[in-house]
Amino acid sequence: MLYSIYITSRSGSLLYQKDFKTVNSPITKQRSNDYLVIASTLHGVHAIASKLTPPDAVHNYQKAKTLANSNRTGLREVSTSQFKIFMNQTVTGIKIIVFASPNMEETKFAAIYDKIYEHYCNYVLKNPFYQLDMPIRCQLFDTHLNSVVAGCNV
Amino acid sequence: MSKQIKQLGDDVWKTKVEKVNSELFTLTYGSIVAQLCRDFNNNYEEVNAQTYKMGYNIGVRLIDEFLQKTQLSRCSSFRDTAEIVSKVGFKMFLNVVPNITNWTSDMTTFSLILTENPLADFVELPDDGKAAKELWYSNILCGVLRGALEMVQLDCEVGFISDVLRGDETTELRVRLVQVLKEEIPAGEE
Amino acid sequence: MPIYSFWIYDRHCNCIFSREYGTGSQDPSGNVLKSTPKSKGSAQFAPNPSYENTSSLPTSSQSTQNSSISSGRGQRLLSSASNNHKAQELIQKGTVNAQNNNNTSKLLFGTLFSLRKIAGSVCTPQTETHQEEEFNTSNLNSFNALQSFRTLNYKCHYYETMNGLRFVVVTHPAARSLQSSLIEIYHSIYLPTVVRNPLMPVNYREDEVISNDRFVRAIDEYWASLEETLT
Amino acid sequence: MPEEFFSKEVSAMALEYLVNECVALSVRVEELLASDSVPGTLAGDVAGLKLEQDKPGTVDFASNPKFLGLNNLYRVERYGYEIGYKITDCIIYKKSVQEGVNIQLLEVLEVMKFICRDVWRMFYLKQMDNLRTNHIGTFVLVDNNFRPLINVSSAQGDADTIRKIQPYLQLPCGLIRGILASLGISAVVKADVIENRLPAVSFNVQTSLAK
Repeated sequence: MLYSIYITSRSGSLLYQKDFKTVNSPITKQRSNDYLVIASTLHGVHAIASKLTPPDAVHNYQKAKTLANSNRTGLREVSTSQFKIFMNQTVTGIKIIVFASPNMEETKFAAIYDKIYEHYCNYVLKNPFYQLDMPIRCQLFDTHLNSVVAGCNV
Repeated sequence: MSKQIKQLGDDVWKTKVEKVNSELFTLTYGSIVAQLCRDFNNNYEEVNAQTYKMGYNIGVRLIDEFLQKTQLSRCSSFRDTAEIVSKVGFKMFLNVVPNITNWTSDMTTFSLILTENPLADFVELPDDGKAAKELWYSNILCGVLRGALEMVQLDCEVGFISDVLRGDETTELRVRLVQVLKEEIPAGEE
Repeated sequence: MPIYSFWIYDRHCNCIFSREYGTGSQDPSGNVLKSTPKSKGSAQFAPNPSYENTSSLPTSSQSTQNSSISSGRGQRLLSSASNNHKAQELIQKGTVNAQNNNNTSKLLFGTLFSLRKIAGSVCTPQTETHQEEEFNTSNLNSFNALQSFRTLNYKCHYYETMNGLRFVVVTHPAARSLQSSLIEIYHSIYLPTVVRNPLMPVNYREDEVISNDRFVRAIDEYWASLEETLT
Repeated sequence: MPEEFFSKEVSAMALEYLVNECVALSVRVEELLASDSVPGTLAGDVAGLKLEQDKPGTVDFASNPKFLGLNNLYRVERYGYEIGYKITDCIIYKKSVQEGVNIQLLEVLEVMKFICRDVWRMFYLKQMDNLRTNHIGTFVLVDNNFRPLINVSSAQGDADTIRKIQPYLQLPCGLIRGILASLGISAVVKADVIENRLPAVSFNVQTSLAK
């Protein structure tokens, strides 16, 4: 069950944000600048989390089976009593952040991440009129994103 | 809602609390207050202050015992707080349930009527004409409430306004919410 | 031992207890012992400039003399924890109250504090009266409590009591949720050893820490006993 | 209302915190009496917090030199004495009326047994573990797990703990002395930790067989 999606640029600015009207989603409507604050906080915490790696834990990721692309040691997941935040970063530093229900698994998120990334490449990067590092206002991207969410929130 | 809280209080008392008999408790507190009166040769203002401070120190620790045995989550309003203090807090420590009355319209102040008070069973104030006007015998309770509530960010003013030991109708303790304390943020946070 | 460190912060956001298990520990004088990477040639993998070398903790610029305070010296403790030899060895190698005020402790608390703020601000229960709203703003252990955060290398578990005590444990990333363990430590170790102990404060000054041997041993034994069942 | 006597109960925790706190209270009183400053008025609700550094929840009182001072020890002992002096009749009344057990308290040994069993079970929820005597008026009462000391430990190690628990041992000493006094036996009671095996405590009671 997906509640909302954030996409942030390499510098942590908010490119895209959407809360989905899923039934009993605990997310409450925020003011627009709250979304900016949340995005930049998560961006900052993402880097700090990798700095906090305990000396003995430095090599755990090599043993980890999950996909280890560019987002090696940064923040990946936050769990609270009402939801989970998943976070993954592309090689170019774009972060895709998803708020989901507490029972969402890492593997399920990996699949969703791939689809979103795919749609991002197709409908945003390939869109000639989209200026990099600017908020995303591509209609096609929206519709495809909604289908991803619909698929997952069935 | 308040029926569940009452049930919780009774359950905690029955199943999670080691008990000791209340005469012992009364006698222990009595000997402390008596000694205080001797120490300050009946300067009852000072005795009130010291029993209050003693309660304050106990309250800041008692809150942990309360949280451990009840695992309650945070109150959503001062009305909830009053219910929990009376039906769970007082019940699990003193095995009494004071009545909640005299709410102010803005719901920031309420009274606790202590129909039973294990601190003051069989107690008679000295009849030097001063005690009945100045001594609040069970003032330790105000300190305990003050200390415990402060630990959960509720800055309250707590004080007695009447006491049967003084010949009043009822023993009434007034609790006023001064402010909800902002939690402390680490240095350097905006 | 899949437990790397355990921390307690009080309601004034000060670190009142830190226990570090492990070999490549940051020795009290503050410079980081370079832990030689065991696997051969861990490739430099930081294509993204925002990561500098992540193979070890940054040497904390600000020295940590003030971390070994009068009452809580950063000392290595020989504790007779569980018979499990490996856990034993890591316990003896770790330090107690050596990192309370250093960079790691501040970064860790800052991270948890920001995540907790997000958790609290994104899900707010509807409130009718102004008072209810106020009751909710000081969101100690609020409607939506932060439980943990994870990276590929480690997982950090978090539990906060209603009176503002924060328990944190950093473990192997695959560890199960340790909320119940942190609650267990609060109820059956912190409560008897500190709260019911008239010689121990519950309101800590800036530099005060918990350094009772009994407390440290109990914490070591608890984590050592959990060692096998963690993942 | 005889059957009602002793039927009401409170939480043992409440009594324990009250007893622990009265040592800190005694130090505060010492401090105030020594500084003979203007007596506190109930100004606002944080009255009496005159000792700035003695904030609630801190243990500064334990580093106050008066903490181990004789006056302090004596006052805490006096709390115990007053309780002991009054509780004897209450227990005996309860025993004889409610439980139909009339307690023979003619001989000192019987009084000691009464303390070890009834009083200790009522106060500390367990009986004393051992009672020895040299039959010429000296008794040693041993409690291997003295309830109020189970959780006491100082941050500066065991030696410091043993040093700092002296005031806390005064109340039970006073309690024993008070009970004996109420039965006409004057005695001197001393308590100490058994070969620093906290929380094991032995109470040495020297009765002068005044009776």
